[in-house]
Amino acid sequence: MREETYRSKPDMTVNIAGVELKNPVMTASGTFGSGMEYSEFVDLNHLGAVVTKGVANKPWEGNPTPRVAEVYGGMLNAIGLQNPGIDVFIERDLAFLKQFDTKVIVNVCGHTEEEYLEVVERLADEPVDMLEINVSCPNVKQGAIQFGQDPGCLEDITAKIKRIAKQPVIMKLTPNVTDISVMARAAEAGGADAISLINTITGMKIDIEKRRFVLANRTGGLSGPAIKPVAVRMVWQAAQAVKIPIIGMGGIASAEDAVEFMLAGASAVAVGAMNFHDPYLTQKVVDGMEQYLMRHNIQTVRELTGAVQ
Amino acid sequence: MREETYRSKPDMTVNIAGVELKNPVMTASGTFGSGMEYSEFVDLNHLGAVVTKGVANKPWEGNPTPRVAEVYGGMLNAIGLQNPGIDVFIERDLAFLKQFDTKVIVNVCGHTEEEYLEVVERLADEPVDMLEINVSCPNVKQGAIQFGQDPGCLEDITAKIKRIAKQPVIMKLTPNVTDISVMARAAEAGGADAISLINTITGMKIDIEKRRFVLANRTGGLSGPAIKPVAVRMVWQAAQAVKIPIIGMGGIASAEDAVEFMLAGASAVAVGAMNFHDPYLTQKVVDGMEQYLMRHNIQTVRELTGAVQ
Amino acid sequence: MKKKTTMTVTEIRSLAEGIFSMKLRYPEGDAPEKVLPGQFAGLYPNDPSKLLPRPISICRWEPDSGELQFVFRVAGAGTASLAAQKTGDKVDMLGILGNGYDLGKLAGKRVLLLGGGIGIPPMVELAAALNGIPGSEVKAVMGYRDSSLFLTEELKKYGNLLIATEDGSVGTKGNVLDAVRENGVTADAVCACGPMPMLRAVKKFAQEQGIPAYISLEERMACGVGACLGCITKTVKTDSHSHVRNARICTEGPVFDAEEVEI
Amino acid sequence: MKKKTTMTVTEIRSLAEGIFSMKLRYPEGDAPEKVLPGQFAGLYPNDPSKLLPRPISICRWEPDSGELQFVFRVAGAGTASLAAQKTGDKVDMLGILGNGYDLGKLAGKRVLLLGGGIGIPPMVELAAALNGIPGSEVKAVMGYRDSSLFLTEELKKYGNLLIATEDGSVGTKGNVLDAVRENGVTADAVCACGPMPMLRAVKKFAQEQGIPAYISLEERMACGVGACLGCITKTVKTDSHSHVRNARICTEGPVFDAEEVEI
Ligand SMILES: Cc1cc2nc3c(=O)[nH]c(=O)nc-3n(C[C@H](O)[C@H](O)[C@H](O)COP(=O)(O)OP(=O)(O)OC[C@H]3O[C@@H](n4cnc5c(N)ncnc54)[C@H](O)[C@@H]3O)c2cc1C
Ligand SMILES: Cc1cc2nc3c(=O)[nH]c(=O)nc-3n(C[C@H](O)[C@H](O)[C@H](O)COP(=O)(O)OP(=O)(O)OC[C@H]3O[C@@H](n4cnc5c(N)ncnc54)[C@H](O)[C@@H]3O)c2cc1C
Ligand SMILES: Cc1cc2nc3c(=O)[nH]c(=O)nc-3n(C[C@H](O)[C@H](O)[C@H](O)COP(=O)(O)O)c2cc1C
Ligand SMILES: Cc1cc2nc3c(=O)[nH]c(=O)nc-3n(C[C@H](O)[C@H](O)[C@H](O)COP(=O)(O)O)c2cc1C
Ligand code: FES
Ligand code: FES
Repeated sequence: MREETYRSKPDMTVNIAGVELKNPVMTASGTFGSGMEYSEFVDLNHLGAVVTKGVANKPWEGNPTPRVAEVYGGMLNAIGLQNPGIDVFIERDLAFLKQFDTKVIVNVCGHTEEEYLEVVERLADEPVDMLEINVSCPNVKQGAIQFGQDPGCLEDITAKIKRIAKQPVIMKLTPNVTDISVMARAAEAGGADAISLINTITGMKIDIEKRRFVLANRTGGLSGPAIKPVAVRMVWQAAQAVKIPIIGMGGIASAEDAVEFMLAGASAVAVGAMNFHDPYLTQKVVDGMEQYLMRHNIQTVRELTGAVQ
Repeated sequence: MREETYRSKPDMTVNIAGVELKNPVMTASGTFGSGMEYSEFVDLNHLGAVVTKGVANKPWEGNPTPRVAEVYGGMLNAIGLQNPGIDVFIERDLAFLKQFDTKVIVNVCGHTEEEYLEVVERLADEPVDMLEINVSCPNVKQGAIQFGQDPGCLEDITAKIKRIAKQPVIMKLTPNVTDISVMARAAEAGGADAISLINTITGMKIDIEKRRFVLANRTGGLSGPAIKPVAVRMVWQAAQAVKIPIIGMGGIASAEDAVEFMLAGASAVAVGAMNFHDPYLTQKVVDGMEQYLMRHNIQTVRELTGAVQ
Repeated sequence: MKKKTTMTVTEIRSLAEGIFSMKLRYPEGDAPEKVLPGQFAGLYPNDPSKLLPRPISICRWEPDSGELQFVFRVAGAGTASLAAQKTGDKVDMLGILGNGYDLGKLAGKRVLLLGGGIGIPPMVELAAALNGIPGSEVKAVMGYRDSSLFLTEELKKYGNLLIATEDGSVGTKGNVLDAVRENGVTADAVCACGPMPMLRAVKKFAQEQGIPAYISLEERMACGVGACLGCITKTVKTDSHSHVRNARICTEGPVFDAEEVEI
Repeated sequence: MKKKTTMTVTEIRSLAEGIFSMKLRYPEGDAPEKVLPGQFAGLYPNDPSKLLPRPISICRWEPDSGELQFVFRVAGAGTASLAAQKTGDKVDMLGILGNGYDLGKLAGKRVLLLGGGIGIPPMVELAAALNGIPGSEVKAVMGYRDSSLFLTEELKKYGNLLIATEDGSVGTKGNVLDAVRENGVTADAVCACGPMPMLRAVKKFAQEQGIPAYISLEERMACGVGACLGCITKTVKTDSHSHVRNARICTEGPVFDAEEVEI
């Protein structure tokens, strides 16, 4: 019997742009620090990958507080991409992460094209498995909209990054667009090795007693279970539009949610704001996905990708 | 004492494009039928306006079932704008509504420009107070996107409708766009008397046990408390962009939520999917807003509009 | 008149694995004048993240005590939350909804009641109602998955009861129509509630027998009161409300003459 | 080690209008080795639509019974849901969080404890801890809105207690510093928790007196464990974690040397 169970254990590995992950479960950038804080709760060795908080070429102060607000079924954040800069990141956070047998994906942000490229260059010879480029940095604007909201800009910056990057490049898409498939195709056309989505949806909360914005920044990014149906739809639309692998996220709160993203077309998933609700969640998602596969007699987790009918 | 209380009762009236409403609380199109069904629960005479389910020039069958799905904090719908056509609507639904001392706003949909215009024309001499134009009809597409997702198309159809409409025209905006202020300005440029937002956000749900789409239409519109932060943000952005009045909606579940929309910049609000949770909700929102005004010693509800700081 | 009422749980117990019976009592003076068999109510889970009412058929109505009995299967998180309620807890309910069976058309007839699985509960109230009409005769045939039967004692009170089980552990092995045929049951009309394949078979059976069939349909619902147009079924003729061939299951149904719907 | 634990409510009672005391017991064997005064925990409301933990200071830690006492004000829906729990209910808790007061720096000193409103609860554990250190002396001055006092009996056990009330109904009319000045209280160090205007005044007072002030800060939190960077306070020097002038209140704080933060 034990033998039997052992042999039928499903294959949880996935391959994203040539990088083999032991399972499809990652952490969503900005919700897991650089892994250090949650390593008290989960064994990072059990995760498919740790995606770090966005890092820039120099330290960023971020926004004034309040930076976070709870809303129905989720939260708003306007951290403003506070980060210690690439030097401290490499010295401290990367060094910490390399102790673990998991893939490391560094989320990159910048105010200008040059800043993005500087970080990508600095990481070229570092022990980093992939780069995730956050093109919805709130400060990186072409007029009123961001890099990530214009297909031309997106393709352009993707191509420029690809030219110098030594690691596979994941372009992280913002959901604040009319047609996500256009953006997915732009990233693919620019040479992206993969895309990840969704980043947060812009939202707002007003304190009606004080008649003031709750966040100092006025608007913030909505994340959590409230956005899951939008995220699943966008992953599905993107999967219809491009051939490169997709990392799906947005409100994942359980292994069942993770399976839903895979069925919609994701090759891997990331757990975000719900880490704050349950610091053990990433591990539970790994375990629960494995159980789902066993219950349904599915040999490999890769079979789930895009299998919705 | 009673006198005192009576005298300090706040002024709940609002004026939208010359139409005076007894209070700012409307029903959101498609969530209240033509008022008949909910008239068992609430006295329609107490509402600012009843906004009807979308009506077209001819009867529409709508989509196959399942048409609705519950999701965390809300629901998805893909009704497909089933309606009995303008003739039956005028004869039955409008006749029913005219028995009440409330404003009647007819929501209009169509497959083509001509169909919209036909309905608007048919309503010209009917006892209708305003028209609300649903430009996110899923079947009305210019390429992959809808009328309501392209500022040029939106301005164009607004202008054409305005040319023949006898009642003030509210353009109802879809949130599935990159920049809502561009769309708000397009509607204003086309001559809209007011705008209403938000319509539903496109979402998807997958049944992971059956590995099938839950809705026959695959995608559906997300509504309910889950979308409120997005809706409030968009109302605020639109209010910064245009001078015409805004009717705010998206997840209103209480008088407090309604006040939040007013503070963000709405001149009136609509209660949608949460009618299904609480059929008495519209009345409760009217009462609760009045209480809020009294508690804060605010003379008129109009003072709330855009008062966030 | 339809209303949303805060009911009190007066009894909750498990009848079989995953099947619960729950009694809800109206507040004093709030009970409806009349409840028809086949009508249903919308029960709200006590979970602020689940907002829609769950449609559940009325299994029994006890006007004297103002209690409604519901029998339901735990199908997901909403019914699980209902099953977790305790005596004395409050449950919000939207009711009474739907049309119910037209007793006028069934009076004085030999009526075959066919219930499959979780379609069985409404048959209890129907059997009781018919039992109270002089000259009517109830012939009940109920289909279960296996030997975990439920509501059989209740049904036996009001007429003859035959049982079919999928695994053959009790009664006829097979479905309700297998039991009907095996026992040569005849009737003047048939009333059915159960899964769609069963209802299709019932429609065909009634056509063969030349008798009317009244079937209770299910669909995903949002409002439950006819406002959202979520719960339609295709009708043969243009429906008088929709003016297309769509009737609302929550309002024109859930009970339809099988000949009038396309299933 | 931080963890999320399902705790059992062993006591819940109202101390004053809108102020509740709740005791939560660890499951056998799960209790932490050490709890410092000024540390806090994240309590999760029992509401599936509210997902973030509520930061609440530890008011008392009873290692023998494995119980933590929290005293909180109902400020919104989350704390209201916590206040509605009953003895025996389960409450999920993330803990133990934050740095707490550095008792090493306070040992052997005359320590002035200043608490304002809902900043009073952590002062009880601090008073108890200092009371257990030979040579330390506790001088507590607590500020309330009016005569609905709470936790005064507990505080009196560990040292001298002065009271200020906004309406003057008990003790000094005014705030805690008015009471300090009115009574000419002197000390070697001050520990404070309360609203921001009070903390600013405390910082200034300590500067005037030339003594150190350790203040406990509040900010909206999401993770509570240092991962989200939601809860920062501006620091005078570049913070060693952030490498900008931001320290995380949930991790580097909530207790800071007043000289090190810009408030
Ligand atoms: C008129 C009518 C009468 C019914 N009577 C009974 C009864 O007496 N006993 C019983 O056990 N079940 C009955 N059902 C089915 C019952 O409504 C569902 O099992 C229940 O809604 C599932 O809710 P859930 O939250 O547990 O499941 P979930 O799958 O988590 O529910 C998600 C959503 O889908 C809806 N849903 C799921 N399954 C169904 C279904 N089969 N029909 C309609 N909506 C569904 C839910 O209401 C909810 O909105 C009836 C359905 C209808 C339409
Ligand atoms: C380190 C720390 C210790 C605290 N200790 C205590 C205590 O011992 N007793 C006590 O009564 N209160 C304490 N507070 C304040 C307490 O956290 C808030 O009153 C509580 O979170 C309000 O939650 P709610 O859901 O009732 O209110 P809501 O306003 O509905 O909460 C909405 C969101 O805002 C957050 N929030 C609201 N007010 C505050 C606040 N003042 N500080 C931080 N987050 C807030 C909530 O956690 C939640 O995420 C402390 C705060 C911090 C940061
Ligand atoms: C507090 C917080 C900080 C975030 N920081 C980043 C970031 O630095 N870079 C980035 O690409 N995304 C960032 N995100 C977005 C998440 O990675 C994720 O895309 C989004 O939250 C949706 O997933 P969720 O609903 O599971 O949280 C952040 C999200 C949160 C909640
Ligand atoms: C079942 C359903 C049907 C709807 N039908 C229409 C419609 O016919 N025309 C329209 O403009 N909006 C329609 N809407 C959108 C609502 O009017 C409203 O804009 C949206 O649901 C957001 O508000 P809410 O979150 O309060 O529901 C419909 C929404 C629902 C839930
Ligand atoms: S459920 Fe809304 S019409 Fe039937
Ligand atoms: S609350 Fe997340 S860093 Fe402090």
